[in-house]
Amino acid sequence: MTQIQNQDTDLPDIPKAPNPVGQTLQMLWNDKFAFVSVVFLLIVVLCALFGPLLLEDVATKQNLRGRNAPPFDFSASWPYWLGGDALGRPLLARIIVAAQNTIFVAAGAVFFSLIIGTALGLVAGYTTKTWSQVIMRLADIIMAFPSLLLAVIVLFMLDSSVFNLVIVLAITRIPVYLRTARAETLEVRERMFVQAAQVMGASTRRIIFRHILPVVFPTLVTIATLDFAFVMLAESALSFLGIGIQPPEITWGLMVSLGRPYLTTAWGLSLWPGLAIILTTLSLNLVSNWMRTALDPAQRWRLENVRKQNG
Amino acid sequence: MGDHLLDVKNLSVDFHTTHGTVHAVRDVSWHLERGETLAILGESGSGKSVSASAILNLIDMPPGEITSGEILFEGKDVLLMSAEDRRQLNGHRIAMIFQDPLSHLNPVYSIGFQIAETMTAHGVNKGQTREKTIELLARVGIPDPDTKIDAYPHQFSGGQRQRIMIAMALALKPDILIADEPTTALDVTVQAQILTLLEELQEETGMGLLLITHDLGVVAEVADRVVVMNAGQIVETGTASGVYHSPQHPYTKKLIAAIPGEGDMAEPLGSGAEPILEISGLSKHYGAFVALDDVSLTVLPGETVAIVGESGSGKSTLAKTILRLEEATGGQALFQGQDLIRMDANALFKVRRDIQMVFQDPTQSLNPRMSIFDIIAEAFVIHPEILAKQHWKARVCELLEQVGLKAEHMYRHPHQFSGGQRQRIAIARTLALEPKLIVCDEAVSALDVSIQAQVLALLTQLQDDLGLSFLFIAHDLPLVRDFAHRVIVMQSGKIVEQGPVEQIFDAPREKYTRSLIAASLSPDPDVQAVRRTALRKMQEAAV
Amino acid sequence: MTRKTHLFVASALASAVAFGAQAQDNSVTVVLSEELEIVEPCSSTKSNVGRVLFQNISETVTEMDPKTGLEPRLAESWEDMGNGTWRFSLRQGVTFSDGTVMDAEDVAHSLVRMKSPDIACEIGAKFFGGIDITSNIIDAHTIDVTADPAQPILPMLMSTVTVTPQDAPLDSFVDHPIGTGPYTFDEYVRGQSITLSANPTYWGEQPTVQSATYVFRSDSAVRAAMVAAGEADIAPNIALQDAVNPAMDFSYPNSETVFLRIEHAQAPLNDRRVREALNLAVDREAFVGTILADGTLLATGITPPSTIGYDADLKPYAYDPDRARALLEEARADGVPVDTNITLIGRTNNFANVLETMEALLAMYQEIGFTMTLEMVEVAEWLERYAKPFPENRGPQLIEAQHDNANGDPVFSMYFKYHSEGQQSGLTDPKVDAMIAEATAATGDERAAKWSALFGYLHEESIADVMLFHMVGFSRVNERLDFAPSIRTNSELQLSQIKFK
Amino acid sequence: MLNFLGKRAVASAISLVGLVLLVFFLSRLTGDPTGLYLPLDASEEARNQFREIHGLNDPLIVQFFSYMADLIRFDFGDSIRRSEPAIDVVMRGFAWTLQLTFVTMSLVVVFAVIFGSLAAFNVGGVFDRIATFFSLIGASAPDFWIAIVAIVIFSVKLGWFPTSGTGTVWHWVMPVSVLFIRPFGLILQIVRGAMITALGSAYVKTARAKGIKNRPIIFVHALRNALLPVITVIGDQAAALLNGAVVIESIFGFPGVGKLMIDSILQRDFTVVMAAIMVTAMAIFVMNLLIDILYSILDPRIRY
Repeated sequence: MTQIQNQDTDLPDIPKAPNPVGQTLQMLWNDKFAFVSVVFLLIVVLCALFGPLLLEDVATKQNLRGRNAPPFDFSASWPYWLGGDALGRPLLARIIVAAQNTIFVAAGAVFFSLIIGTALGLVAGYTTKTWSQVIMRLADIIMAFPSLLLAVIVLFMLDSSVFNLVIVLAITRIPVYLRTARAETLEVRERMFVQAAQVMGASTRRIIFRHILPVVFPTLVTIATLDFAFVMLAESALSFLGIGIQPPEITWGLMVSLGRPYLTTAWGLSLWPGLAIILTTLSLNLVSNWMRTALDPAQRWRLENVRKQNG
Repeated sequence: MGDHLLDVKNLSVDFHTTHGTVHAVRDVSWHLERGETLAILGESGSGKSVSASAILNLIDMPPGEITSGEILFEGKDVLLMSAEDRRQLNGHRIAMIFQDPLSHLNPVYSIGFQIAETMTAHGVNKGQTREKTIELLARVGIPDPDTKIDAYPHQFSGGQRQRIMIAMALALKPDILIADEPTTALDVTVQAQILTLLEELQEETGMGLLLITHDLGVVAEVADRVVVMNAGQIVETGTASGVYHSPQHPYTKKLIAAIPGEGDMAEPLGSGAEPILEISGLSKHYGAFVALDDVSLTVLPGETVAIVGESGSGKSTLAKTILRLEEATGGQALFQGQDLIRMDANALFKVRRDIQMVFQDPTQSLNPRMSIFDIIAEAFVIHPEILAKQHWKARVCELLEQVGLKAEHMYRHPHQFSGGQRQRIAIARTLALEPKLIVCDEAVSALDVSIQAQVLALLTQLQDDLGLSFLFIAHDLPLVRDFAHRVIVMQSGKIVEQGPVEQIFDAPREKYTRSLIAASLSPDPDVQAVRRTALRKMQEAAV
Repeated sequence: MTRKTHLFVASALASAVAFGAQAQDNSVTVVLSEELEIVEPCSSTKSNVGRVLFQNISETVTEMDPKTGLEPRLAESWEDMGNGTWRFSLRQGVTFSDGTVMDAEDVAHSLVRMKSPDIACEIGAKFFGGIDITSNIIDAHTIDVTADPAQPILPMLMSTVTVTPQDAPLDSFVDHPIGTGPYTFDEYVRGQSITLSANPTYWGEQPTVQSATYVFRSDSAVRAAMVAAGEADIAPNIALQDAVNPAMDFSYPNSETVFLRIEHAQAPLNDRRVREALNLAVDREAFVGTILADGTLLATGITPPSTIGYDADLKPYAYDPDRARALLEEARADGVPVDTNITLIGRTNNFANVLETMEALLAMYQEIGFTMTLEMVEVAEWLERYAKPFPENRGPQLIEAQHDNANGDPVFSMYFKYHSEGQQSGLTDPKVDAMIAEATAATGDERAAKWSALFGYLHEESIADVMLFHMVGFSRVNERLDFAPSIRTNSELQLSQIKFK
Repeated sequence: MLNFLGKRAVASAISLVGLVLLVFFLSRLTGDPTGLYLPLDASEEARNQFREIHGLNDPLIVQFFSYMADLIRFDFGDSIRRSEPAIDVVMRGFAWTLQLTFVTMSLVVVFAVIFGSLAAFNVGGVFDRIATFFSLIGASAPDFWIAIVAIVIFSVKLGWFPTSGTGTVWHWVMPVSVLFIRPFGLILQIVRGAMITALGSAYVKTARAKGIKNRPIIFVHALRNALLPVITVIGDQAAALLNGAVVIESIFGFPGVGKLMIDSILQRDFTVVMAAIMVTAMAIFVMNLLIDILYSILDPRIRY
């Protein structure tokens, strides 16, 4: 019912400059699922930042005679609580250490594809037909270019390093952002506030970055969080096919793929890192839903503290 | 008690939102008889549509909740019926039409399908529906119904779509038709036709008509009785004529006082001054379609020039062309002697400060993701020569106060304001650039009458204080009558008549102008009755 | 649920049961690890091609039996005519499956064809590289074969030569092989399966297995599952971790030897002490029964124990980290750049658990104090590094490789791996070159002794490389079959040897 | 419409040419295939011979023009690996992939649309929560992991379905089911979102006021409108499958184009790689065209 939102009543006073951090935390607390997810993601990020520093040695300590140790042996030291891998290294410690590469690959690939794809999409959506055509054909080509071939090319010519994998995955994901950004831009550029900005004399750059981008961005961020999951799985699949990251580098996807031969005998080897992937992507999805609401001023009230009275 | 066809008693509806509980309607009672037309009059947010939605079970529960009351249809309380029984009533015994027929018709199905569906949903054999649908379309005045039955909603004009909605609603000859703002988005001439159609159909079928509207003119035209609502409560009931002539409640009085078209008309300005804007021979073609055809006009400093016309007359295209949002096909538009049409980007950037625009829909013209401060201060970001950065805040406060808002509003976002407040923000934004000419494209059309009056008063005051010129584009004649110095009437991209406001309203030369004026509704039921007779005669003469 | 869906489920179960019973009567299904790209008899030393064609479709002139040595096959006898020429007397009454009679012309043609420059025949290149082969037809069933340079083991080499009809093209591979074997090639549905059936006109004993279907699954777990589920009868090659059922799973020495190739020219690997430290740093015992199967042997030479000249007296380097560290220190003191980063290169999917093996090796070397990084590369990239010409600016490298020699004579290995001119040799040692030449020319016990000497020299004196393991393979065999895999299962699968229980 | 088709054909052709150029030169950077086809011990002479036969000794630009010259005559060259025309190899695999894509996507669309619509009809309800939870999990689990677990459980332990391969309808059950999971999760989410929007729209209110029953409101009124954004995503997912479900194909021994592609890439069988890319790219372009046409069928407002 539209009447509710359109009530022409005076709005309650609010403090002069609201503290954005406090406000955000409050909004987060009001969505419990998102809160738990953020806590989980923070733990993952902490693992990524400090895991390799603290646990590198533990995680690479091999014990061939104690390989594939079963999980939940709480008499062992804590890194072994999830069991040991095929070389007797503690799985829990390895998952923590692997968080760094995993997050780096996923975040790096998503970040670069988001930035490049969005930029190209905005240009394609807002400028001349020629540029738009050129960019769209490029997107077609990238989409039809098999990511596997790209991976083999890049990793053959350069090295199978983590950063090069980021390049491969980033390129393959560009069209997603490009097409979305373009489609949204085509729609948003017709909105009246864009015309209002034109009438004020705003430059093309200002219109794109100050007016169109903020409106388009939440959609792209939502896709980006979903893409996180996609990139992690793609990285895992590349490892499975033997053209992704190779040991001694380690990621969750690689761990899943390395554990695959042991599925019938030591299921934990690929289950735990797989679970890490699933939980991370699930959290990202929940956070992205929250963020979509929090980034939209018209929706934000749903998350703001329920005030005692409305006018 | 089952005397009335429909009897709403002590109805209260709440909406539970995270924001708190909103009492949408409180303790509302009214009734409707066969053959009678009852109007529920109220502004947006008054809760005028809620009881109608409750009748048809259109309220989602939750978040909605009916906390008390009963709705008796032929003596039976529909609120106690099963969902299936209520579905049987909908469309069959009680039907409804809505404000915006384009969005209320399913865009992906043919109109024939959608009309026939009403019948099949209530047990009519599929084989008979097509014939009946064609009959209905013919009855509501859709030309060529045999072929148009397979057309889609977007292929019709606004008025035709509303006729289709009516055909759909009346397919099963319901006992009650609820019409929720049926003519709000339509041109005056089309509005008159639709209302006439509704009246005719009511005579034919003897149905009860419940009309929900914010427009006293519509009430005057069709209603027998009227219920006035404000903030969820009924403030006044009575006959249409009784309420208009002797309103009891202060709200009703305020509402009637705000109605435009009754005050003194402005004197034309002396013609000695140099025009600020001088348009000659302006034209704009979209392929073969001519949107603007050789348009010439002038605007003097401090003058308000209104452009009126129906949708498609080219008035908005004119505004966009002047502001270079569209490129003209030919002609020139001299602003202080410089031709806007052929200006290069640099010169245009400079002149942008002087010509501003207020758009029709403030919800869309304000970027929803920017705070009010950012929206207004953007003027200074784009044109830094206006003001040094340290003064921005103070100036924004000043501007907000100038348009009647508070300084602390500047950290909020547009969605936190009502429609009227948003339009003030839009005006504050244009004022930040200190323009000389403001183009208002239907700037107050979307607002409630009382808000319209406030905004127009604000514009008038700004004109007096700052000597601004306005190019005021509107379809609403009474508004123009109160506000403009001069009026330009457009039809199909051409100017058909222009002159001082008094001349246009009191002595229109052109037939088109006369029909426009005749079609606009008077809020006084007695005056409107006279006008109606006159208009009918005019139409008969035309046939 | 409606009755219809009940029926649906019932029929689903019924037909699911039917899969279990699919493998039946006297036909067998074999599941291979990858699809055959070609079905060319002259390339049947490629393991999957061999498992389908070798001795099933196409037979060889002689046959090498790991237990009894060289046996007659299409040739009934042979004698050395001197000067590198051997005379082979062919079996009479042998016909190809297309009905034509097999004679000396066909053998001569097969020898020409396998060396044809227009097709890359695996056998020709692998066993007859650098050797000129000419033949002289004496009569329909007698043929003289001359090798230049002379090959004392020519009869053994002839155990690799598959005989094809004389009309087989010289410039293209065949897509429907025809041979003299106990089976005929029926159909190849690309991407799906190959079917063979018993050859009714076979010259020898009729086999028990009357028809065979080959299917291809790249995943070891799936291959094992297929035999377990009764969809297949033999999975010749499954991974260690899938071999968990003693009733079905057989291990066999698969004639593969894993080692780390060292290029001696690169510092610090040019220092013998460093090479010795590399050998001492590896705890070989720790791999066996963990990452690698029980039964894996520690290697001292590049060929398995079944080869002649294998020196059983050589002792694998024992794990001695202290000694390894001491040697490194010694070398460092002499100015050897022992801290130079060494690249350890492994080939992905080379054998099951290759990754684990390489990671374990890396950890062991780092433990000793080597500066080492591991790179796992796919086969194409691996080849670029493994075979000459070596890439520029490569630095010191340890390259993991797996070498297969099931033919019983080291000659197939030594030249390529250790001769200065060898394609994959990391050595430039005139002494080794000379020893290889001598052993190649020798025969009988002398030959064995000379090979032994070379093995000893490479292992003890030169410390040519890091010898690791003689590997073990696993096959899963349906319990209804009477079949035990052997060392040859790595490259062939003679259906005629399979019986039913 | 014809004009539109023409424009699209030109655009596709440009993309295709760009793709061919890029793939040709980039793939040649991944090394010389000779070593992969000849035995390790092959002599330099034999290697040269091999390169000569396959035209690998010519300068790259010469190779390119001779390839293009053949291509114009629809000759895609011979596969090095299989010594038969590359296009035959590819078409054989592509036929399987096309079927697999078609079957999987049909099921995905049917189920995602039904479940997504029902979830949207009662947002926040039990069904909605369960559907959302499982679709998110499904969309984030590694497929090869699911595939092998499925084989272990359903083929080996329970014996319900064959482990792998092709032949009967039952062979399709597991590959299709595993492939089904991810697009199903994704499309269900999209359907749900689009349906929430559509069910809240004005025309649905009209339908309710007309007394239309719930089922036609969901599946007649709301669904057809909600399908428009969904179709775009369906197209993307189908394109991904057409490009080859490499992992699933290699696990289930499904002779599709994805497995062929990865094998050919690793084996540097350039002609097959090129042919496979061109065929799948064409298929994707055609599919995008079909999607555009479908748009205009579903929504009469869209006319080209």
